[in-house]
Amino acid sequence: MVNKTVASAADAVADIYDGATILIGGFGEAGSPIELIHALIDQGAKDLTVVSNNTGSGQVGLAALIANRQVRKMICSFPKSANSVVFPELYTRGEIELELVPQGTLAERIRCGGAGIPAFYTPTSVNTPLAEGKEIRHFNGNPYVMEYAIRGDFALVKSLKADRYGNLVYHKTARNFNPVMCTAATTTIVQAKHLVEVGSLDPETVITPGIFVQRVLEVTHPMEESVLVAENRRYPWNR
Amino acid sequence: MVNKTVASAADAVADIYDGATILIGGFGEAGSPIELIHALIDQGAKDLTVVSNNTGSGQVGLAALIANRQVRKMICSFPKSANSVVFPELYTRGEIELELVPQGTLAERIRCGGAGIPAFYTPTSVNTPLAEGKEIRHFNGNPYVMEYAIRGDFALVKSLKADRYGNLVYHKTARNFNPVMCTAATTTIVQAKHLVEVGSLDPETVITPGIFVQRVLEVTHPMEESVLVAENRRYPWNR
Amino acid sequence: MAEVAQKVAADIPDASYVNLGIGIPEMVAGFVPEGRELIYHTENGLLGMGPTPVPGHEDPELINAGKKCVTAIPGASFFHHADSFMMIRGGHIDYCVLGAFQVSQEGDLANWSTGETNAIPAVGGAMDLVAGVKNIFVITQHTTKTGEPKIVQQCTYPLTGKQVVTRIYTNYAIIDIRDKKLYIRELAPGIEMEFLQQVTGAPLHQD
Amino acid sequence: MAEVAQKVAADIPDASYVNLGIGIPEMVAGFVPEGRELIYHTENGLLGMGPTPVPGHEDPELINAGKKCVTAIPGASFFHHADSFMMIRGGHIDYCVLGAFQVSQEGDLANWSTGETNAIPAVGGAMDLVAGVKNIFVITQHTTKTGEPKIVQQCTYPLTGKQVVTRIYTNYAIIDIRDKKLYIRELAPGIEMEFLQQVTGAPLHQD
Repeated sequence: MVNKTVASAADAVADIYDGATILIGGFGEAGSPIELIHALIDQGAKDLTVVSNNTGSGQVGLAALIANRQVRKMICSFPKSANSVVFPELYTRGEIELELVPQGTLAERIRCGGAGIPAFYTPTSVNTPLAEGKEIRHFNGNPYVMEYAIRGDFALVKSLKADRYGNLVYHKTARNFNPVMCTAATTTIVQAKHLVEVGSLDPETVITPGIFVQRVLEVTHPMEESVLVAENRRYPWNR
Repeated sequence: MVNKTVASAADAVADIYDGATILIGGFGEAGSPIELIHALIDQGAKDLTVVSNNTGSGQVGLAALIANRQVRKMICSFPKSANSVVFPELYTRGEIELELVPQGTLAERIRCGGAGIPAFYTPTSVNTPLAEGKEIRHFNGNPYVMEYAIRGDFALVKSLKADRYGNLVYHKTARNFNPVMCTAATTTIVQAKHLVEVGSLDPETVITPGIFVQRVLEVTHPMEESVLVAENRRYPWNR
Repeated sequence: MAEVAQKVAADIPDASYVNLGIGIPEMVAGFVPEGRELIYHTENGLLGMGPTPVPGHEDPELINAGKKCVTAIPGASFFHHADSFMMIRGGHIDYCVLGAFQVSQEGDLANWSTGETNAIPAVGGAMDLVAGVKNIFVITQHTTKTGEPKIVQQCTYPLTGKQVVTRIYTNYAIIDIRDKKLYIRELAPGIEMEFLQQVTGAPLHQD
Repeated sequence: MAEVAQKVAADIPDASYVNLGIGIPEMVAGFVPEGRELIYHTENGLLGMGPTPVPGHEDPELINAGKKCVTAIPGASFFHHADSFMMIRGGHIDYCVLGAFQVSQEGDLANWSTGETNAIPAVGGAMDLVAGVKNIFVITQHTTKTGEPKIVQQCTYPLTGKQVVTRIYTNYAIIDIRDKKLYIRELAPGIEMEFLQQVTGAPLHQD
């Protein structure tokens, strides 16, 4: 029987190992799997490479994972935002690596990781510093940069609903990077607001087919990052 | 105001020109835009390159377009099937060109055409005759073939529902190549079984956002290719 | 070939994602052992393919890769062709069972073209499947209708993929392919080793 | 800059697909001329972005690229990031309005990094937008806060894209870029040609 549900956030992330590459969904707080990230902080794996569009806000979620010094390198398009303090501070001190990738290139590199495509050509970043050192090739007279696929050992993803097969649907712009990240990790771990019966999701409207998902955890009342940041909370709570 | 609806099939295909490349949706009869194809037969554009997974059945739809000698070249993965007679006959006589493409490579080449990606690498067809003459490149020690994007001047597509913005949803496995073809043509022409009011499609379940569609024609009672083939029908009907 | 299809089904682990080729491979779906749940993928855009519909309930827009009418199980999903082949090429499908014209001792597969001059070449999704699916099983008659070996030292027909097949199920035996060699895994009832070697075009080994 | 944003809005044809950059460009949405329908794309996965929600009806998971709460119009659609950037990179978006640090006379744009050693580099979707959108408009103050020209012969800041900007809207003028030259399209009220040249770092032309 296919049953991908797990009992706790701790179980869901238990086997994440030092040095792993982790894809973390979300665009700002929308779609960010904050409970899974906090479980990873409790779990303690370090020397991680994290692929995520941003670097988190305040002292919770992804920012707290970075603050806990578990992340060796960030691969992202926009590492700073209104309330991001942790990453900028470490980066300025040279204590964390950054690979800056244009947002669309980041999305496509991850999709290619899931699609078995090792590399592709894109017009994005041609003639800019972000193309330096990369192969440039002309097609129909125009220059393109070759970019490589990104794969993760694990993906941490947030969805609205999930069934035990791992079929997922999302909520509005919380979809963002989550579906492509599901496809590109060896082990995709999902926190869903609602665990629903198999058959209750319309097959026409499933966004992530279960084949791309390995574990599903129900988190009925996920925390809101912006609320925690406004309240100046910090994870781990007892620090 | 955004209004992509057109009044007739003849209007929908009126500007298709000799020598155009046309992407035609469908996998067998499922999702094949038969009324638009018949309108293209009436319209008469010739010397066409047609990109479609198959070559049609019997003497209707895509097979009739080929029988009418409007197609110079087919790009497809599976040009023969139980009831295909037209293409095999012309091909055997050397009167139509064929570019045979593995099905997944065909789908990805079209997607890249829509995504602004001129070329990509795939493991599919390595060490087979279909990779002959193509660039082979190794990534992580494994060989891959470079494949180029495919774009169409026009796409002919079938959907279940459409609104005046061009937002589309499909019916079961009639979805197949249609959504990727929508993205990869300069002018995408859709026949929809139901033209619905803007706002009646749930934004979470739209499969093809309207940005990929230029024209929408309502065809409330599309013909079924298999029924026509069983009845030995032939298009044009009066031939 | 029903018994052979049953053998294949018995070897596919619970909770696997499976793609079945057109023809004999389709029979495998009829023999899933009690208590096991397999999820069938069909490359034309359906995960969770169910059995043949009850007569009168066919939908010509709910078909499999062989263009036969099928059903969708609860928990199924529909998707477009590029997403479908992400599943295949991206290594997400666990098992694919395919037919064959020829299989070489190294696991090369030829199943799309006999290379005849006047034949219409047609490849479909076969090359994508062998390039991307984790385990490629072949189910085939051991010999051609005229008695020629289909398991050979080197394929003479155009290849679908090189070193891709890991196991062959025939009416005479189950044969594993490891380190570019054929290993007998099981003989069908009444089949002798010596006979099997006679009808096989490459050396057979035993562990 | 409200009047300038209004000028931009007036120049975008009916039924266009439009992406607005973060900051001043967002103001353009407030000035769509009566009878025109523009469809706004936000790269984090929404086509058909509507106005700011009524207070109390914000959804932190319905946001724009600037991570501000927005709404979705009837006829909107949600999609994932790879599909969103297909729209951008694939040439499906008609107009993009961006801010700028510098624009060169050849249409080079610098708007993501000042190149300072200790700054945190952040690029977001800017490079994808300039590479893929059909028409790139810039809206910006004509000079920096310290009075330095932002329209220059050559950008000194790291580029976002080369020869991508086709028109610049500033508080002093509207300038077209054609054949690697700057052409004055319109002067703001009270702005003289001579003054404009003084605050512009590259030669201005008139048709």
